[in-house]
Amino acid sequence: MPQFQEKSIVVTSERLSESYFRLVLESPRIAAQAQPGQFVMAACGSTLDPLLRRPFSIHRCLGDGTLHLLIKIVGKGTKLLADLEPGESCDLLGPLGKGFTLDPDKVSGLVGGGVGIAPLLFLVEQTNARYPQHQALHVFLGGQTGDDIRQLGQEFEQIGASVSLATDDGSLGMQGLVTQPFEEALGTLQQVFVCGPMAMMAATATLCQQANVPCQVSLESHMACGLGACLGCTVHGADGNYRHVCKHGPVLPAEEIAWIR
Amino acid sequence: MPQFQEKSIVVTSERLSESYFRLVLESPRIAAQAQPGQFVMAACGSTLDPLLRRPFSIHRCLGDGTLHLLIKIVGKGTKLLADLEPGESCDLLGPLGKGFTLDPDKVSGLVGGGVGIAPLLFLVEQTNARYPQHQALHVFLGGQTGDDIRQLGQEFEQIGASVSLATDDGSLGMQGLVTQPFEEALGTLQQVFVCGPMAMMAATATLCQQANVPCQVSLESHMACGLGACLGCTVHGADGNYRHVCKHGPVLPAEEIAWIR
Amino acid sequence: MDSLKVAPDLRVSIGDLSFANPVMTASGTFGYAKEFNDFVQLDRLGAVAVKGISLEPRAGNPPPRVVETPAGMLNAIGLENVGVARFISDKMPFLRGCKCRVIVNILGDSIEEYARLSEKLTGVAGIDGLEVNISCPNVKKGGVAFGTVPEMAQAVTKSVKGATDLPVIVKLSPNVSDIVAMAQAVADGGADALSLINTLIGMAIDTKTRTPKLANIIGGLSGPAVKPVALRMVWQVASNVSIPVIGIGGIGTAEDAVEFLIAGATAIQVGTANFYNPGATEAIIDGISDYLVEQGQASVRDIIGSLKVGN
Amino acid sequence: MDSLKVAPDLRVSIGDLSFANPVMTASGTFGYAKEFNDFVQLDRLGAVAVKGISLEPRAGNPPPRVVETPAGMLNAIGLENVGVARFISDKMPFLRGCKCRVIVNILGDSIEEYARLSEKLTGVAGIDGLEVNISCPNVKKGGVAFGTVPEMAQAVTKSVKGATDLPVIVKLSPNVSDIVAMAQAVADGGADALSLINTLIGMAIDTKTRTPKLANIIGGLSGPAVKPVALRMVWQVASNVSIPVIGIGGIGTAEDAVEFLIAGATAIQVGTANFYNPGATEAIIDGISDYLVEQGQASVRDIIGSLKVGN
Ligand SMILES: Cc1cc2nc3c(=O)[nH]c(=O)nc-3n(C[C@H](O)[C@H](O)[C@H](O)COP(=O)(O)OP(=O)(O)OC[C@H]3O[C@@H](n4cnc5c(N)ncnc54)[C@H](O)[C@@H]3O)c2cc1C
Ligand SMILES: Cc1cc2nc3c(=O)[nH]c(=O)nc-3n(C[C@H](O)[C@H](O)[C@H](O)COP(=O)(O)OP(=O)(O)OC[C@H]3O[C@@H](n4cnc5c(N)ncnc54)[C@H](O)[C@@H]3O)c2cc1C
Ligand SMILES: Cc1cc2nc3c(=O)[nH]c(=O)nc-3n(C[C@H](O)[C@H](O)[C@H](O)COP(=O)(O)O)c2cc1C
Ligand SMILES: Cc1cc2nc3c(=O)[nH]c(=O)nc-3n(C[C@H](O)[C@H](O)[C@H](O)COP(=O)(O)O)c2cc1C
Ligand code: FES
Ligand code: FES
Repeated sequence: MPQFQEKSIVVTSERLSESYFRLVLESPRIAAQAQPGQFVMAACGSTLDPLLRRPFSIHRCLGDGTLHLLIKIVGKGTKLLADLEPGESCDLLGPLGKGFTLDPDKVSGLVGGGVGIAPLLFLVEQTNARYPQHQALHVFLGGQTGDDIRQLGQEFEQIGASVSLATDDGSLGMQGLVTQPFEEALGTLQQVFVCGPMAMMAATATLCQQANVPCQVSLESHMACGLGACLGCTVHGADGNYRHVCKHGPVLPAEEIAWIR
Repeated sequence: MPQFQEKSIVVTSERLSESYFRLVLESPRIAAQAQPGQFVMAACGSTLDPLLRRPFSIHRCLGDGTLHLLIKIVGKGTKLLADLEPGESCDLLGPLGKGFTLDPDKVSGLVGGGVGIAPLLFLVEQTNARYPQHQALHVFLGGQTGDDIRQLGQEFEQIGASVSLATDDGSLGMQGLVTQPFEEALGTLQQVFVCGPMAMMAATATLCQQANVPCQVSLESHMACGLGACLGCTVHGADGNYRHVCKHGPVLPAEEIAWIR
Repeated sequence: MDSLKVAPDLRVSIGDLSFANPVMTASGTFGYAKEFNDFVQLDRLGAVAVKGISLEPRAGNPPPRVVETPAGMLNAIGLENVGVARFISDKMPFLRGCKCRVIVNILGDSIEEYARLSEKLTGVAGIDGLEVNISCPNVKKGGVAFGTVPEMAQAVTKSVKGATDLPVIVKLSPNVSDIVAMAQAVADGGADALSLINTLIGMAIDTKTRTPKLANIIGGLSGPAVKPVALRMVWQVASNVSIPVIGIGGIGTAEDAVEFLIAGATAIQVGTANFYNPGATEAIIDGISDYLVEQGQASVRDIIGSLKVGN
Repeated sequence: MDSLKVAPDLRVSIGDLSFANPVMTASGTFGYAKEFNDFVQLDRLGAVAVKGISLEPRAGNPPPRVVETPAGMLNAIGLENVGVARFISDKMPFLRGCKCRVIVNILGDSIEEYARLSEKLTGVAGIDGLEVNISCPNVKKGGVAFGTVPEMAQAVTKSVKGATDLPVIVKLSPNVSDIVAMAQAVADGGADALSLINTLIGMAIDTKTRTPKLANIIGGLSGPAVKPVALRMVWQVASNVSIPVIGIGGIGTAEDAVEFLIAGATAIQVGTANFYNPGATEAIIDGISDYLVEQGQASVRDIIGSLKVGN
């Protein structure tokens, strides 16, 4: 699969909540190749601090040459990206890594926590487009507060997914962890796709393993290159060998990962 | 004289030519103390690269709490300042250093080259305000091309100075060095104030020395602190001792400087 | 633990010398303190380490003396200073009026010079300690820096200790293969504390003119760029040598300072950050306090050397 | 001089080995080249230095392995690699197809291991030279890095030279008091060239958890932050040791590269910049060409070592 370094022009930047925003970038070459679960490495700012690119899942690709990112402001790189205005540019590398593999003949559960929701919208939209028959998509979204996930929840509903919400503060959906509604529904699911904080992914993976339902997780790791060159992005594999998140992942079968160490 | 660290809000940013722009900043505490020839140290960007502040002469102080800077884009710091938009802020230290000392009873010649013109407008405006009787201000401005100095020339004329212009490419005023029209007028001048490239200041200082006319120059030097603490900003003095531009200057009597080494 | 109601205790001490808090200014980056009087409440600082002083005044190097580098700067000031006599007569009166501790950084060309300088400063009211800069060339030994040869560094330490009853802090150069060996030699020489790091030696070239950007060709690298190296050396020395360590190198925020304290530094010095943010020291004092409250720690002494390694 | 009509000559050579231009990739930052095939025309590069290879495969360190620092990064990859056998069978076929020179970076735990590795790589089609990474701990000598003791570095050099007829480049560690002494020892050991610098040792701490940010505690600092130190060492070595020097450390632009060439480097390697700008190497090749045209120089060889010092 070809990869590109593309100077991408910001089309819109939409603030969803205090710390979440959505960047839409004109990035035709990357967008044309992108698969759900893949990511880009984005250059932040134009100086040598911050130095490294930041990895972001591809959030949406509507076929119009644009690429959408859903970003949470956590540090200096994401802060600089939040300051980008339409017409300004951002240098992207992508599409990188291996994405989700969805079997259209099975009932799917998608579990997203916080900004881990990002790649799931792309997965649903692409599945709808490719397999109109595959309506069986259940989406479970968790967030700290309602503001973070309200609009995203609506968007999933608009494209036909059934949505369960949970927030830490109970301001939207049920109060508590998203793994609760997920666990209740797990009996009806035949394949599960997860992206979110490590603890949430570990819990979801364990539930799936117990229920013998295949589960794919999208991992995070500190990355320098995103290209398989620096060997920086390792995680512990269940077999004792390391996996490189940027090359073997970011999406990996849950059973390949050593969840507890 | 008190000095301040002041987070200053950009009021306007006006592009004068391809590489010249003028920043107007809301900086009431610094502006209230500023004297012509003094400078500020401006923080550029919000990250650790570029690291150091950049020195800029105070270009104008109209008594309304604003401070004007005339800046030429030459590297990464000035580039970041050029990107500032109204409402954004810039951290300034000032007012710093020692400014010009003008005797209102003498005929003054002001010689500015390129962005060295910056402090001269402040000098003329303050002189006009303090000593309405002192109309004898002759201004000599040099630039690479007409675009760089056209508007500035007009502004000096509007406030009653007689203006001679020279450009490298002859696109405005006479073609050649500003020291030419200055030399022709030198016989009528009793005190001279100069700011511009080293070679221009050296030439002007030599002419003044030969004509026995007192001359003050505003020097440049690479600075880390602007406060007299790092001892980085030395220039060679005529007496063999170093001068620190930020503390002993930036304005110094021309005869204190070792022009040729 | 709940957040504490009382302000955390920031006091630290080096031997018998106590400090209101662990935040000091680094020599050469804060002038003689007066330069920062409008930007910092000097009384709040743990200590001020003044610009390095020699027996005789020094003019320093020709310009250019400073150049910016990525997240750092190079300087080749050449140890310009007013000399010990004028330091005592012109600079000490102001410093004596400050509530903060005053540490005098000293430098010399020979072991004897360090000793004579220490004698002259001993007994001067308001001076709380000496910081010995050994990153200087030993002119009698072909210009090899005292700070790169353990035996030479130890000899300087002994001679200063013999000449003063003030606490003696020896400031180490990072341009060495084995910082722990240097630190141990100096500790064995009787030093009361160590400060590290001084600058890394670096260089920059103007490609247009093909000349060095510094008139002195090489200079000292400082600022955030060097922080990882400084932190590593502080951790190595604090873990292996028994006298207190003052951490220096690229500290610009409270988080930076806390990293050094956790690594084992008893106090820290802020250098280059004073240039780009003259209010840095006060912000760091407040930020350390906030950190302790967040972490539910009553005293800064509880976090010193608290790095958890291994599992 | 008028701007030249013909493209400048970028060719350089190290001993008998010629390179199309002085721009190489640094070991460990370019994978086995294939990873960058979509971003760089590999055929245009002067050389590729591949990730360090050992006799047996190595798994490397646990995560986290990388952390960003101001204008730099720390890595503690722990020399993860596929081992020499799989390198030859899996990675060389692609590399052999590239027009650029291929330099194999090697590492070992003992002098014997370096020799055996060199033997195995000698005669493999497509390999143009060996680069010996001596920043590794000598397990037989209590883990002291080969690269910090001149005698040990010389011994490694001799043993590699005795085991191969390939050009041998020895890569120096910057974590030493006297880089010229290290370089001279290696040159006396028969090295054909030197490359420098490898990473500076650094550290970073997570203040929330009070743990090191790298699982390995310490790691190697690279990137623009270290450029001034690298340039200084390259200048010192190139001015004092007679074999060719390859400059490495923080090079990200053509201007950076030219600084190293002026300081005396015959060629340069681009490391960390490949991560933040995968197209860096090609941009540097073009930029050096533009610089030569601007300066009216017909050949890159005319600017090597052209630094003007003194007046
Ligand atoms: C494959 C992948 C996909 C991701 N997708 C998204 C997404 O769609 N939306 C989103 O908001 N975030 C996503 N992240 C996390 C995002 O990369 C980090 O939040 C971001 O790098 C933080 O940068 P910063 O400069 O703001 O924070 P800082 O804390 O200042 O970053 C410092 C360094 O740590 C690294 N870092 C910090 N947090 C993380 C993290 N959680 N994961 C990996 N590296 C980190 C940074 O890349 C940088 O090198 C993803 C991470 C990975 C690995
Ligand atoms: C007292 C004083 C007053 C000045 N007034 C003005 C003014 O009113 N308008 C204006 O446009 N410029 C003025 N300058 C020059 C201005 O400071 C530099 O152009 C600016 O620092 C360049 O920064 P940069 O990051 O864009 O360039 P870079 O070349 O990237 O800067 C790199 C480093 O070199 C220093 N530097 C570069 N050029 C100069 C220079 N000419 N003088 C001093 N340091 C330099 C920078 O401060 C920085 O530390 C003044 C300089 C001094 C000393
Ligand atoms: C301009 C400048 C001058 C310095 N002068 C001295 C000095 O006189 N004596 C000394 O021991 N250290 C001197 N230093 C070193 C600093 O005290 C400090 O050790 C070093 O800069 C690293 O800290 P930093 O990164 O916070 O600046 C100087 C540093 C700078 C930048
Ligand atoms: C992630 C990473 C891995 C590295 N691996 C090796 C290696 O295997 N062998 C080696 O000799 N140097 C290795 N290096 C050092 C680089 O080749 C180079 O010497 C150093 O990073 C300085 O150059 P830079 O600042 O351009 O990155 C590695 C550097 C990095 C950042
Ligand atoms: S991020 Fe560099 S190998 Fe994965
Ligand atoms: S700029 Fe620091 S002393 Fe003048």
